[in-house]
Amino acid sequence: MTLEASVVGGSGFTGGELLRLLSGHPEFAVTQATSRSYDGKTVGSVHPNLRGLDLRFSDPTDLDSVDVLFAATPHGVSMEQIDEFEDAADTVVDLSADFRLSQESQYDEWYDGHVCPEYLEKSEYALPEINRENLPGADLIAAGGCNATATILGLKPLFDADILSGDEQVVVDVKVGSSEGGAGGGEASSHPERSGIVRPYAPTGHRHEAEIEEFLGLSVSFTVHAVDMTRGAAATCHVFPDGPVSKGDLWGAYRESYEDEPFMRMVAGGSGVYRYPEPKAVAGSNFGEVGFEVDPGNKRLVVFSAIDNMMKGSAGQAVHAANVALGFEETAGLDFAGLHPVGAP
Amino acid sequence: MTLEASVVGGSGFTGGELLRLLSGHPEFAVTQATSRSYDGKTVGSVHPNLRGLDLRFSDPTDLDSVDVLFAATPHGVSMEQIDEFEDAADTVVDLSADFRLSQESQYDEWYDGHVCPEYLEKSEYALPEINRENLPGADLIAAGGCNATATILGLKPLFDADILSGDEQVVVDVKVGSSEGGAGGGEASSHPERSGIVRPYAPTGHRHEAEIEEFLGLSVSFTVHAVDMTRGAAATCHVFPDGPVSKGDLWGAYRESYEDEPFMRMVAGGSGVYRYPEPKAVAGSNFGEVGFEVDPGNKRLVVFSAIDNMMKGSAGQAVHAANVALGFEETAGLDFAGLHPVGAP
Amino acid sequence: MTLEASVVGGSGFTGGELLRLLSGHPEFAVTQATSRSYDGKTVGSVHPNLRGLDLRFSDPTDLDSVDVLFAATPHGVSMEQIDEFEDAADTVVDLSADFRLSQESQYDEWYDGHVCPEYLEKSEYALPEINRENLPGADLIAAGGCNATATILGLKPLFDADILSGDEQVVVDVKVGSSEGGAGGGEASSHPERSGIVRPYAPTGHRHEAEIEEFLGLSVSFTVHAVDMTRGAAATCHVFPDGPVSKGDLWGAYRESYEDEPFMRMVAGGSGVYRYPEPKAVAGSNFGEVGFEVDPGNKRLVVFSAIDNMMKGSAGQAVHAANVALGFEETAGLDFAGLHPVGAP
Amino acid sequence: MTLEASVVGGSGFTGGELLRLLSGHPEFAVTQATSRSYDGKTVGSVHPNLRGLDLRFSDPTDLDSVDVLFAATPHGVSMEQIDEFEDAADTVVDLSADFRLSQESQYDEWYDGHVCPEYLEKSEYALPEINRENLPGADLIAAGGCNATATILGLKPLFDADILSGDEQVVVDVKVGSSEGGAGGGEASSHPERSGIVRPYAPTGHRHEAEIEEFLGLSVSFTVHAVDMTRGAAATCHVFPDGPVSKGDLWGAYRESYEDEPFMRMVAGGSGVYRYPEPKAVAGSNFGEVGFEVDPGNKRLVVFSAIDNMMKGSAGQAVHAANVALGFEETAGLDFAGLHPVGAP
Amino acid sequence: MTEADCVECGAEVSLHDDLEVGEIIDCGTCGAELEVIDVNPPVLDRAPELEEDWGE
Amino acid sequence: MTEADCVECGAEVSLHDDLEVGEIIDCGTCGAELEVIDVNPPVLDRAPELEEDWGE
Ligand SMILES: NC(=O)c1ccc[n+]([C@@H]2O[C@H](COP(=O)([O-])OP(=O)(O)OC[C@H]3O[C@@H](n4cnc5c(N)ncnc54)[C@H](OP(=O)(O)O)[C@@H]3O)[C@@H](O)[C@H]2O)c1
Ligand SMILES: NC(=O)c1ccc[n+]([C@@H]2O[C@H](COP(=O)([O-])OP(=O)(O)OC[C@H]3O[C@@H](n4cnc5c(N)ncnc54)[C@H](OP(=O)(O)O)[C@@H]3O)[C@@H](O)[C@H]2O)c1
Ligand SMILES: NC(=O)c1ccc[n+]([C@@H]2O[C@H](COP(=O)([O-])OP(=O)(O)OC[C@H]3O[C@@H](n4cnc5c(N)ncnc54)[C@H](OP(=O)(O)O)[C@@H]3O)[C@@H](O)[C@H]2O)c1
Ligand SMILES: NC(=O)c1ccc[n+]([C@@H]2O[C@H](COP(=O)([O-])OP(=O)(O)OC[C@H]3O[C@@H](n4cnc5c(N)ncnc54)[C@H](OP(=O)(O)O)[C@@H]3O)[C@@H](O)[C@H]2O)c1
Ligand SMILES: [Zn+2]
Ligand SMILES: [Zn+2]
Repeated sequence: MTLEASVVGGSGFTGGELLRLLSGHPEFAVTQATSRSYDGKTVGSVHPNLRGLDLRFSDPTDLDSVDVLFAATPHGVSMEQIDEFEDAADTVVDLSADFRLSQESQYDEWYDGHVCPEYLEKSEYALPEINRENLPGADLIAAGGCNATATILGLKPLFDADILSGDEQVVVDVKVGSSEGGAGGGEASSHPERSGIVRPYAPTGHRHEAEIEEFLGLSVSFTVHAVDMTRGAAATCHVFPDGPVSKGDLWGAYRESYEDEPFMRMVAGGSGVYRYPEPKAVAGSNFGEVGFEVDPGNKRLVVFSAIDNMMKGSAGQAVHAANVALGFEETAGLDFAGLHPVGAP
Repeated sequence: MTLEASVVGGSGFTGGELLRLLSGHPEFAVTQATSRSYDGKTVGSVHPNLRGLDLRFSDPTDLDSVDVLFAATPHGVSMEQIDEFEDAADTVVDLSADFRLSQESQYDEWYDGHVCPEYLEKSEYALPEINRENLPGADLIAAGGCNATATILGLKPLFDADILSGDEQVVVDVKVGSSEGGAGGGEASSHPERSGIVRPYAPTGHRHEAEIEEFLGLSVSFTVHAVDMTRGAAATCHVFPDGPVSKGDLWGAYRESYEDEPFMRMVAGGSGVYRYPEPKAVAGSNFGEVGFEVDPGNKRLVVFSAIDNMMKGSAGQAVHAANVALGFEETAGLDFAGLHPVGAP
Repeated sequence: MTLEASVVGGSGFTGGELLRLLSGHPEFAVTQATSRSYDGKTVGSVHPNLRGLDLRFSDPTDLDSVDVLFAATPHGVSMEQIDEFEDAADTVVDLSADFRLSQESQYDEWYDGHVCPEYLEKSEYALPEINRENLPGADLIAAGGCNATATILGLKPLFDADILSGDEQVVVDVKVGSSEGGAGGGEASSHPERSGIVRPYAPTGHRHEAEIEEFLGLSVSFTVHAVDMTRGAAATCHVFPDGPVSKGDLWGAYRESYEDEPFMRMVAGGSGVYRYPEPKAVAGSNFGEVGFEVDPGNKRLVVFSAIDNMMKGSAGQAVHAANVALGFEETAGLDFAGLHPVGAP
Repeated sequence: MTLEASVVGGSGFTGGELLRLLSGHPEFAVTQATSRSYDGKTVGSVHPNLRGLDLRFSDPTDLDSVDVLFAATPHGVSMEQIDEFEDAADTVVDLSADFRLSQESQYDEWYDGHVCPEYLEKSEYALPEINRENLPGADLIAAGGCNATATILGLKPLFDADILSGDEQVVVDVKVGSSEGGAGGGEASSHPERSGIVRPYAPTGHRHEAEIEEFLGLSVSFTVHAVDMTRGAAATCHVFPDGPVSKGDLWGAYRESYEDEPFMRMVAGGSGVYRYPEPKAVAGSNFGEVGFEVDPGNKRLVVFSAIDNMMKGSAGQAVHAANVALGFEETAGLDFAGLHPVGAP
Repeated sequence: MTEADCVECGAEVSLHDDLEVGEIIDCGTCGAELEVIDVNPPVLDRAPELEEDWGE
Repeated sequence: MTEADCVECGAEVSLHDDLEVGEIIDCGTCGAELEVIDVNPPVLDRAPELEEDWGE
């Protein structure tokens, strides 16, 4: 029996991904996609890949009753409208930062406070690799931030295997594509100014530090660069563990954590062109790649992690979490393998 | 009941697409992928998106018996080995130019001759939009050239609707991505030399002119440019019909030809960012987009056509044709919608 | 003795190029650069390559007296302010379309009319390759449109050599980069939407047809595509002359027209990676490349032409014309050779 | 009086840059450019921007006598041929790693040993910002590695100002363009495989660590990623100093070191699109940009540094050093400002 | 849901039930902006063209 | 230095002094590969075309 789903913020980038995924999902039927700016227009007029979809945007003030409501709105919108969302749907999956952290104080520190902190306790972080056991039956699910997701996926096995405890020094140097900024975009994201760049866009103080600290218990030195691709987030974690760690230890740790994960791939050496994680190897798919190398001279581990920011880093993660929450096949609707070759997807 | 399929030339670009499509196809199981250079290596070591596939390349001299053999080898290879291919499989689908034309003399004129002209008569051109009725039961199928496919799809409705008869002047100006050259590539396709280009790579005399003439009965002035994308072929056809043609006439013609086609989309104006066919709107998918505009002052029609060269332009077309030939659902294994946004896929 | 120069519209793309060229020019000193939005800010805050320039933007309502005023404002601005410009400077060089055509009626047909048609007669088209003899002493100079410039440079030798007379059929298929749209840019020119494209942005009816007709006496079938580069305009002219033309005839014609031109290069075959004109071979420089091929089967000539839209296509052309007008060395300030390799400049 | 200069390895990427710079240099005349593969061909057939240069490649076994010989050959070539080079020229400027380090043991550790260690003592490192005083009169000059140059330029002011002493932990995460690999290139640098990437190409153990240690006395944790641009190297240095450091301290340190440097620019905040160093802001020019931010929460400084790998990172640095060595104006031949906007240069 | 033919391309445009005169909808096939002229039965006409800027 | 006319494009091609019959040089204008047929005076002819692969 198909469940009905709606997407609030359907004209945005992650909203478009949700519409693509849900309309190809065996268990869902999309009944509503909202947009204030494109109210009344076909979904295909904004998302050309969805020209085959017979659906028009409607206004978010008039929400259909559905089984699952996905919200893909900017930070701050969902916390204002959570009561309407909960009225309209049994399950709410939110892609913004509004329900990711557990404490109101974190929102005071990293964001501009919170208007309904009582929801923070009941919401569940979407990333199944770290929170699968709490998802079944959850009715408020918060998809992770894309840079945080890449980082958490890269580092988590080191905690699982007690290679890290949380006090170590970790530098995370992230490279992201232009879709991370969402649709619209000003001068800095115009094609002439943004193409071909390596641009430090969050040198320090990126809000995703809060999320990483929340879920790994680790304070990281975090810097984000914009580079010339549209999809993709790649995190390079420079890790300084207390004692010596061999590459065999690392393989053991990562296999232990991810061997049975349907969307995690380990890539750490070998031959060929693609020897470490790369965003373009997973672009368009819900896969995450992790890999690593040891640097004994500097007592360092280097961990690489790559995802598609709009898939594993948001819409894909949201659908994956919904699958777990609702008891569906975990990979339902998420079976696209990605492309090869692919330019800058 | 699943059919067994093999891919000769599985380490190449279109071979990789075939492996991706066939391994996700409900009616096929891939049993062999050949490569001389990567013999014994995993398919995923070459095609990183297929790391999940449990298959290793094997040598093409030792072909498995299968139901369907797909060949994705350079021009000239299949005609040398067609007997082995036919021995190994009930149905052979070839992606090269070796069996596209019907006359040996055409191979003498445009290629370096043909070693088994007796097969030319029995082979069927794969493009269902122009040859659907002859595909069921075919046992040798020749997938079209990507630039020819883009051109034929763009112009065919004008012939169907008697707007063109074959004597008119038509200039076809094509723009293609780097995957058209296949894996490997020399200095001209190295990243520093090939990025950011508009390079006239076939100013005149492109071999696909033969294919277009064969299937449309039209001699076209054909020029191909390499541009900075990896996937995609876009044909701009400048057409000079005998009498005046309105935009309404064109809508009528294109709807008549393509309304019921599962993979054809018409895009010709409207609002939004994507108003005419664009390769990135179909990248990764088997869709073809066609559109048009009238230029009364110059007595010209401009027809735009966009495909993914490795999908609708080869591997996708091949699978589509196999679906028709074998009586499967036409869209089986070809349901990926494409991505939005997407950079230069 | 150095002349004083100002740039109205100095915060824009071509205005930035003018500032770069003029500040490195041996005969000019830049005294003013205007911008309403960046009034008071350093030039380097907008154009990072000009961080070394000690100059701040000022408001265009308060123009310095200078020897030469360059205007790089959107269409329509210069015609409104031409009296102020003429008051402020002895020589005005305008980069917009406002003074390119000679008849008011052309502005009625192609633009939104003209407010000071009396200036049309006295203004001189900047392109020295077609109007050198009229530039010395001119006091109102109109730099050509970039797509028109590329086309005119490509076709002019065919007229000089009587290969074309003006009645022939010519299709011009242009490919341009994103800087052609100027700074700012909306959703269609955001990086995620604009990267990797082949987008028909002016299928028919492009205003530059008027300019081409004005200077070549030829009505062309003109279509412009946006492709993934920032700088560059490449025109492919498909030409159908009356009688047969050999490649030797073409070499003769092009050498005759351009052999002594300091900024024109002929590229038509040969070996190596760069065998025909390519925008990236001239990017950043004031060079224009032209080349050709014959297609006897289709009674066609194919002419290729490539320029940097912001150099030979506007700011460089403007400085070149000013050099001629003022009696300077033609190449003064324009000696940058371009780069190799270069990505998508 | 003009000096004669030759370029060994003139068909390569940095060799092409040397030819461009030297042929536009007021004090040099280029008399020879060698290439074994293109012996006899015009320089312009390989470097399209130099089509105007009347020079043909000749064989490196037959070296002209010149004042200055620039060698732009792969590592290992110059050390084999240094005697011939010294015979042919008074001054040798080498762009390879062969004479950068001072100890034979370093070549044993990081490279494959050295065949003429006696030259190591007399050679001078080219980077004027750290070695200006030793360049005048030097007759063997070794241009730095591009990634090392970016890193050294970023960190040096911290040493000058005693913010770092050499024992601190420093992570250097570098992003580079495709020209760093030189002309030619195999499958990994083909356009389809290399475009749109964030690829960890030297996760650990990069040879430039040796150079950084040699000149800063600092052991760094070094990782290099290939990203989608052709020119450019951007180093992000994550620095953990012993005590607290304010942004004011940093401005003081960097101004102290670089205020009078003709090619160094400080960019650390402000408004506009370009707020920190970016390779595309310096592409094609000899400028280096450095900037920084403080992260008190993590007791970290983040230092950004950006250069054009083929200019400040090799050919430009070489010419700059030659200017200093020979007593020319430091900026002679190096006055190109770079471009704005520019795509992925 | 009712339907009407697009005046630009002739394709069927599906219309929602509470359609109002003056409403502008786009055709899913050709993208044309269509104005609802009448509702019962529905009649569409090409909406007055907004000369939209479209980059470049 | 002597000179000869390119047989492809007609431009002057500058020739070095120790020119030998059979040598192949490219024309700086059109890029054509030219074979030295005679040296005194120098005569050039189009070199036999090597069907060079050029990507795609
Ligand atoms: N892009 C990514 O890679 C990424 C990754 C992880 C998480 N996220 C998060 O996902 C969310 C969506 O991001 P995005 O990149 O998809 O953004 P986007 O492209 O800007 O789209 C935002 C969407 O929300 C709608 N919207 C905006 N304000 C609204 C309001 N007040 N009420 C109702 N709808 C509103 C917009 O449509 P109208 O204005 O027409 O209504 C649009 O459909 C954000 O919270 C973002 O942080 C994004
Ligand atoms: N790329 C496109 O967009 C496109 C579009 C339409 C049609 N096509 C056609 O599709 C065919 C394949 O193109 P591609 O781009 O995929 O080429 P490709 O990337 O170069 O791959 C060629 C494949 O064939 C194998 N191969 C080469 N020579 C062989 C031989 N003698 N015997 C057996 N296997 C051999 C290669 O592997 P090993 O060398 O390791 O054996 C490789 O797997 C060509 O005929 C091409 O014209 C391509
Ligand atoms: N881009 C090209 O490749 C190209 C090629 C050939 C010709 N052109 C022509 O060159 C001109 C400039 O193009 P662009 O691409 O450089 O445009 P742009 O980047 O948009 O710059 C326009 C400049 O004009 C200023 N401006 C706008 N309205 C003004 C007004 N009413 N009064 C005074 N200043 C005004 C703007 O600054 P403020 O708004 O801050 O004042 C800005 O500095 C256009 O006419 C264009 O058609 C451009
Ligand atoms: N690319 C960069 O960004 C960069 C930056 C800093 C330093 N460097 C260093 O600069 C040097 C050149 O780098 P590149 O990128 O310019 O390399 P490249 O593009 O590969 O060029 C190498 C040049 O050397 C010639 N050559 C090769 N082997 C030779 C030999 N045995 N004898 C004489 N000539 C030989 C080649 O021409 P023929 O084979 O035709 O003779 C070619 O002209 C390298 O040492 C590199 O490490 C490069
Ligand atoms: Zn319609
Ligand atoms: Zn010639």
